[in-house]
Amino acid sequence: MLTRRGLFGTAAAGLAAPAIVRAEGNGPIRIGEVNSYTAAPAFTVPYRNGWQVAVDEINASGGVAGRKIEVLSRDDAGQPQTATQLAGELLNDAKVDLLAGGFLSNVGLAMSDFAARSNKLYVAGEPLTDALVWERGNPTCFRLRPSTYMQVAMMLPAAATLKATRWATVAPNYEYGQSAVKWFKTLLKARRPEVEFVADQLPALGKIDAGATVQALAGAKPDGIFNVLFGPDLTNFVRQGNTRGLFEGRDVVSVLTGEPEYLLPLGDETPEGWLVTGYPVGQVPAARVFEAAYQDRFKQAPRMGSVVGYTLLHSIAAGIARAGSTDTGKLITAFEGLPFDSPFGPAIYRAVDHQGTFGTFVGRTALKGSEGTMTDWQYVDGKDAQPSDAEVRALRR
Amino acid sequence: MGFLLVHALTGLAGASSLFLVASGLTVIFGVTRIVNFAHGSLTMLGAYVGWTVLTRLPRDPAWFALGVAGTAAALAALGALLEMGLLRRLYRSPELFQLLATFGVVLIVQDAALATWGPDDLTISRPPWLRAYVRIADERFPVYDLVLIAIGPAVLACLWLLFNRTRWGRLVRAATWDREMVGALGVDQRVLFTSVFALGAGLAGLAGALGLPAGSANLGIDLSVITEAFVVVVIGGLGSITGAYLASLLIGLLQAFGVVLIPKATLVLVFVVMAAVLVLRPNGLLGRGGAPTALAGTATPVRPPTRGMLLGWGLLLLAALAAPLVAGPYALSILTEAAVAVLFAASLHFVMGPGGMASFGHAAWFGIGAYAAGLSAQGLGVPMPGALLLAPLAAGVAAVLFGAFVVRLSGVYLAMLTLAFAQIVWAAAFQWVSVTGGDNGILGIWPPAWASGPAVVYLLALTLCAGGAAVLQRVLYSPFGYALRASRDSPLRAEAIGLDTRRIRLAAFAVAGAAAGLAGGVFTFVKGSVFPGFVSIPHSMDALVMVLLGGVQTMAGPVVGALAYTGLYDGLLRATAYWRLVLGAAIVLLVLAFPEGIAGAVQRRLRRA
Amino acid sequence: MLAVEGLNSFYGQAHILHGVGFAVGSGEVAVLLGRNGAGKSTTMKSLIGLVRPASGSVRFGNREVARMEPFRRAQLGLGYVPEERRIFAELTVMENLDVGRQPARDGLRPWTPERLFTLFPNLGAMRRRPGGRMSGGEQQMLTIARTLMGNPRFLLLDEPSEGLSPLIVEQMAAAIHALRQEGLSILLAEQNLHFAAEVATQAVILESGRVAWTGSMAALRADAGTHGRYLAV
Amino acid sequence: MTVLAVEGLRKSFGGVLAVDGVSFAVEPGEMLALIGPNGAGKTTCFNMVGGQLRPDAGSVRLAGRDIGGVSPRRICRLGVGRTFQVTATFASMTARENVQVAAVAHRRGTWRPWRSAADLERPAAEALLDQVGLAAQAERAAGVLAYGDLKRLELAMALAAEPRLLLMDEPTAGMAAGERVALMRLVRGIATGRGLAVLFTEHDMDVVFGVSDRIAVLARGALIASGAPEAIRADPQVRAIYLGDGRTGGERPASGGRDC
Repeated sequence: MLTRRGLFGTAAAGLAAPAIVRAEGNGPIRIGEVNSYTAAPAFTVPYRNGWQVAVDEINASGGVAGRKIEVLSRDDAGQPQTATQLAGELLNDAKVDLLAGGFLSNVGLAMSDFAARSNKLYVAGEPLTDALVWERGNPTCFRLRPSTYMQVAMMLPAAATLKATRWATVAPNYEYGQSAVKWFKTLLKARRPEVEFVADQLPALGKIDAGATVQALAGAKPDGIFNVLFGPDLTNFVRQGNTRGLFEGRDVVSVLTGEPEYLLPLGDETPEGWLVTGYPVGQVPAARVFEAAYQDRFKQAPRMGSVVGYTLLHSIAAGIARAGSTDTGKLITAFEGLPFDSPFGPAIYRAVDHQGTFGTFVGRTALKGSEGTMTDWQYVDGKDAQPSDAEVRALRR
Repeated sequence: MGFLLVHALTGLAGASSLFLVASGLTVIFGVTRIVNFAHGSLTMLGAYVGWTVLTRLPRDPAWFALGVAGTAAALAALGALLEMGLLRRLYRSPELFQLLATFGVVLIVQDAALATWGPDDLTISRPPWLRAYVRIADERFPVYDLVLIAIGPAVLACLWLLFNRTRWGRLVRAATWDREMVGALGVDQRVLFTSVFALGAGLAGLAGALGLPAGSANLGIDLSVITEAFVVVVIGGLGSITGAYLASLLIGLLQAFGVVLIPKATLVLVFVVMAAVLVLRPNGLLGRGGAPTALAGTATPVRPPTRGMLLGWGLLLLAALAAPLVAGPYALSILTEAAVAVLFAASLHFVMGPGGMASFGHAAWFGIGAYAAGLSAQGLGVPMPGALLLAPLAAGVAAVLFGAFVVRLSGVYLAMLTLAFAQIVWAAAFQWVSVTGGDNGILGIWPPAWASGPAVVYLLALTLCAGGAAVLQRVLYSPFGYALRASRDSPLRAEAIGLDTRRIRLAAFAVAGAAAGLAGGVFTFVKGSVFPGFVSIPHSMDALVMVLLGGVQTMAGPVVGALAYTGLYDGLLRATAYWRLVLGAAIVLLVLAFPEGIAGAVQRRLRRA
Repeated sequence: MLAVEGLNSFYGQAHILHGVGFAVGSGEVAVLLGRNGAGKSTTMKSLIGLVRPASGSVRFGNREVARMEPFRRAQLGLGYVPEERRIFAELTVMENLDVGRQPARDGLRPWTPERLFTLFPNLGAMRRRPGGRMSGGEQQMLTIARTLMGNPRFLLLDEPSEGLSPLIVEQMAAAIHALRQEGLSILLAEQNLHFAAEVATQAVILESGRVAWTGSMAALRADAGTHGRYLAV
Repeated sequence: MTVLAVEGLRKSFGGVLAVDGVSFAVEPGEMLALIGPNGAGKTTCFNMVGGQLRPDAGSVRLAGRDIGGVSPRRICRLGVGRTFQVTATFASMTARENVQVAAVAHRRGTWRPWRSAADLERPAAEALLDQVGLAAQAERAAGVLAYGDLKRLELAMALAAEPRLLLMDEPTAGMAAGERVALMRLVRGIATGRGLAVLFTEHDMDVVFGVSDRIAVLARGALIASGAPEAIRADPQVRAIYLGDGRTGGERPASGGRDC
């Protein structure tokens, strides 16, 4: 559980090995951060607020080993080639000590590839693609959030208890959507061989024809629906689904829908009883301190992105403190197995694949007044939603 | 049967939504000839303004209707302001210049909307009457969709009456044909154009507000709406409102049934349909052949380069070659990107300026080259020189195959067919994950060790790209280049003196495709990766912006435009969080200051002096 | 009625008119003559405003109109009939006429479609035909009729006989005579000397964008030297 | 040998018969004028001979070879040059370059992407410009040339392909009276000198009666008269539907005014 002491724990840990870091200079430690601030502001603006809170906390408590933390942030305009261009500027001109950030999966992968080539540490916050730590895993890349696979795996124990045997899926037609559907099918089939998948809808990202999609899903007469849609697509889908009665009497499993970013726009139309991953804001005792600090500063409740940004920076501070250096090799060693705190509880960066065990919440959607929220939630630790180490090693090659 | 009926109705509702956006676009284009890229932004503003209005009003149907009407009126007023403040000053410029201005507006609106309404998707809470449904053949069907189904034809009928039964409509139709003559007959055509633009913007606002009950006001509306609206307008025939409605029906129904039959193909379906329609009917369903649709603007004579100009180019090249001596790694990476941009822009200029074929999908060739280099290098282990050879080859071959259909068309239709092809390529790159890696792209395609330093990469890119651009220039001063301009200036005369204009245009298309492909191949090794974004509409727009900014009718235009745009973009991206606002404003100001492009303005000044 | 002084006009970057000046009195029919490229069409366009004169004065009635937008000049009573006809091809004959409609003017009998159909009988038979589907002669009639719907006091006719068969040219000449009877003043630009001689009272000869000669049509006919110097090759 | 022989040519647009069974022939060195009221089908006839339109019925023979429906490009290669009613030239090139492009195309030199075009066929182009009286305008862009000069330029471009048949659609439209006759006398001289057959339409009767060897009269798509200028001038039917009394068309000097 995160207490006030825990909040500042990372900084305190840094004090343990001051000598080496000091030896590298007295100026601030510079973190180069790149993210899609204009292309995906709904997530990245709260995210930026989150890391700003963390930076201020770290610096207020004396920084890492007596050196302040400074974040140089850039907007990648949603383009991976722009992200790496700016990463080059951060490394070569601004002389940052390590790289961080990323919302879109392709930006994360490009940054990872670029960082590996430049031999710099890159800590990804949000990008979900499995490839980031598996097929395209790099020694210099760590990732905080649960991957696509983990998101699905976290819901699976509950999903497997649902009665539905005829399933339909709906996902945005690109790598994230396709791979979420693939994992759901694989994992569910493994647990319940009798289920069948009767329809797959793959609307184009941001361009869903919601009425037709809902109608097509209903036409397949499934008794369970697996949804990967998010953002404006999800809003359109839910509204058509509600009016046309798609969700009535059906089990729905839906990735990320419990995150405030995607749940709040649904408003009083939030469907009840969906099995989702997300973040029950205001309900998690461990997160109260963080939520209060955030509310205080930005006059609104934090989002999932806020927690990711906040935790990302604290985890990086913890890693630097542990390494006692900003040397890439030493940082990698320090990050492998690095314990750090988050508003959701303690986590580590796994040594085997550099994936964070920072978890997420699995629960049911519910309507409270005219706002959507999560009930019956429980925190799922990221370490419990992983394939075996042997499988991971095989994937990482 | 019931299932089919409900699907058809769903398709009709979708068609109405499409038509509302497309009707405004086609009205504006038909009369003012403005390719209004900001129409999606107006629709988005309609959604946001609608949200602001509707969340403050009582939620019964009468107030809802009033709120929607108010939103449409507000957007009409905004459209009038936009026309009077910006577009009115550009009617004498080449047509695509107005597109450039509206592109600037798109960027400005994106940031303005974010700053005004925040990043969250905004929804209006639906009262029971908006959630109501009727049972049709045992399926639940939203009442609101029935309302939409009725609104489409109602708007169509109103527009038809307005254009055919009022004096205003007759004047507008006359102005469509010959605006100058209407003025000479005593009609203030500025008022006419302002009112037409306001009408179109009002329709966009109507579409945005009416979309709220089924969705949300969000920052993605502008771009998601604009391409489909253009597709509808082009399929229907530019300027034809009835055509736009027919096209909306076609697309709406195809979408509805396509979702059931081929759910994976929904993204490309509309573009395949557009390509098919344009191949069969080069002017769309109800488009007329005679109306002018040329895009390139009036041609000015091209003089062979003077000694002074050649000297200037030489000095520029020398400076470029000396850059590694003074520039740091980041500055070099920007210069490398600029070199690629120069070839990309020069290749578009080749078909667009001398060729007279404006392309909205030039990124297709860049992307095919990039993927050819990336896939061959990574999948087949082809070494870099081989991959760099394959890039222009693949793009050139693709350009020949596809160009055969393109060169039969002209003007906006041609531009939109290239866009359709680029979108099909993009969809393949984005969705065919097993081959292209989807949006995660292909990574780790770095040059071999001997060419890995920033200076070597830069010099390599400079050599290939400046060399490619120089080759394109050389070709323009050859008999082939003259024949190409001849085919643009007067196809009638060109054929009458024995030139095979289609073959010439096709060859030019292939050369430009290959050059863009080479730029894409080089970019792949510069970036070490390939992403679907290379083929995307924004990337095609980048090329257009560079060429137009520099000046279509000057040989130096693409170089100047590429350098200016790359510099602006990179500089602003680092300088300010509101880079879109500033970049958009910069484009608008440049357009107003240099209505012939930067190089065009300089050239004019030199000639005068 | 129309007084032009020191008119300088450019077409793109080419300096076409060099200080052109002449006057047309009320009720007169004047003709601009000259070789190709002498500046006849540019003069006409400068008078209606389609070409914006760089300098010079155009007085119409007692108003200075040289800086006005074309539509304002038309509203003051200048009617312009372009050389290329510029019919609205998708609009019907009646619709074309409606576009030209302007309020009636004091002292002139207002034009109505019916009155125009008596002047140009061919048009009356094809009221609903789109302008694009008419022959050249019919289009020429329509373009004049369309301008007349604006009830102009002064008519600028740019090469009305161009591309018309001899018989139609005769009808055109008759129509111009009729218009003059109505009280209109007219300035023609013409290449067809026979036609010009038939309808005009005054002549202005342009040579390389400058006025080379002005005088009455009768004087021109009598002056074989001028005739040969400026109008023949 | 007859250069052009047209027989039973027919064409309709949307059910309206534009050309209805027209036949005529042109011999080497001969100038045939095709005249008739506006809308009689002259340009349609031209475009069928030039390949811009495909005839519905009938034959077009060039030196015995059927060219009906053949593309304009191939017809040009077979030795037919033409000028258009509305001039069609390359506005972005100088007058000289316009003729050069035509000459290079004729010599099949277009597909050379490396060769600089500046000096190709330059002497030939300059000679042609000189011949049509455009030498002084050679370095001006076609886009800024006066209309009459464009007509001459078109003639030079057509001649660059060394044709045996020249089609001229209203070649003197937009020219001053004196220039009209001068231009057509020039054509007359070239036709006689080279044995070139010329088919042209024209509204200026000074030109028609001044230079043509024979005249064919079209009305409502059909040929109503054909023969020597004197016979046509005297033909009452032609006078009634086309020539009128000739006061304004240039057939004879103008007389005084007339009342209406």
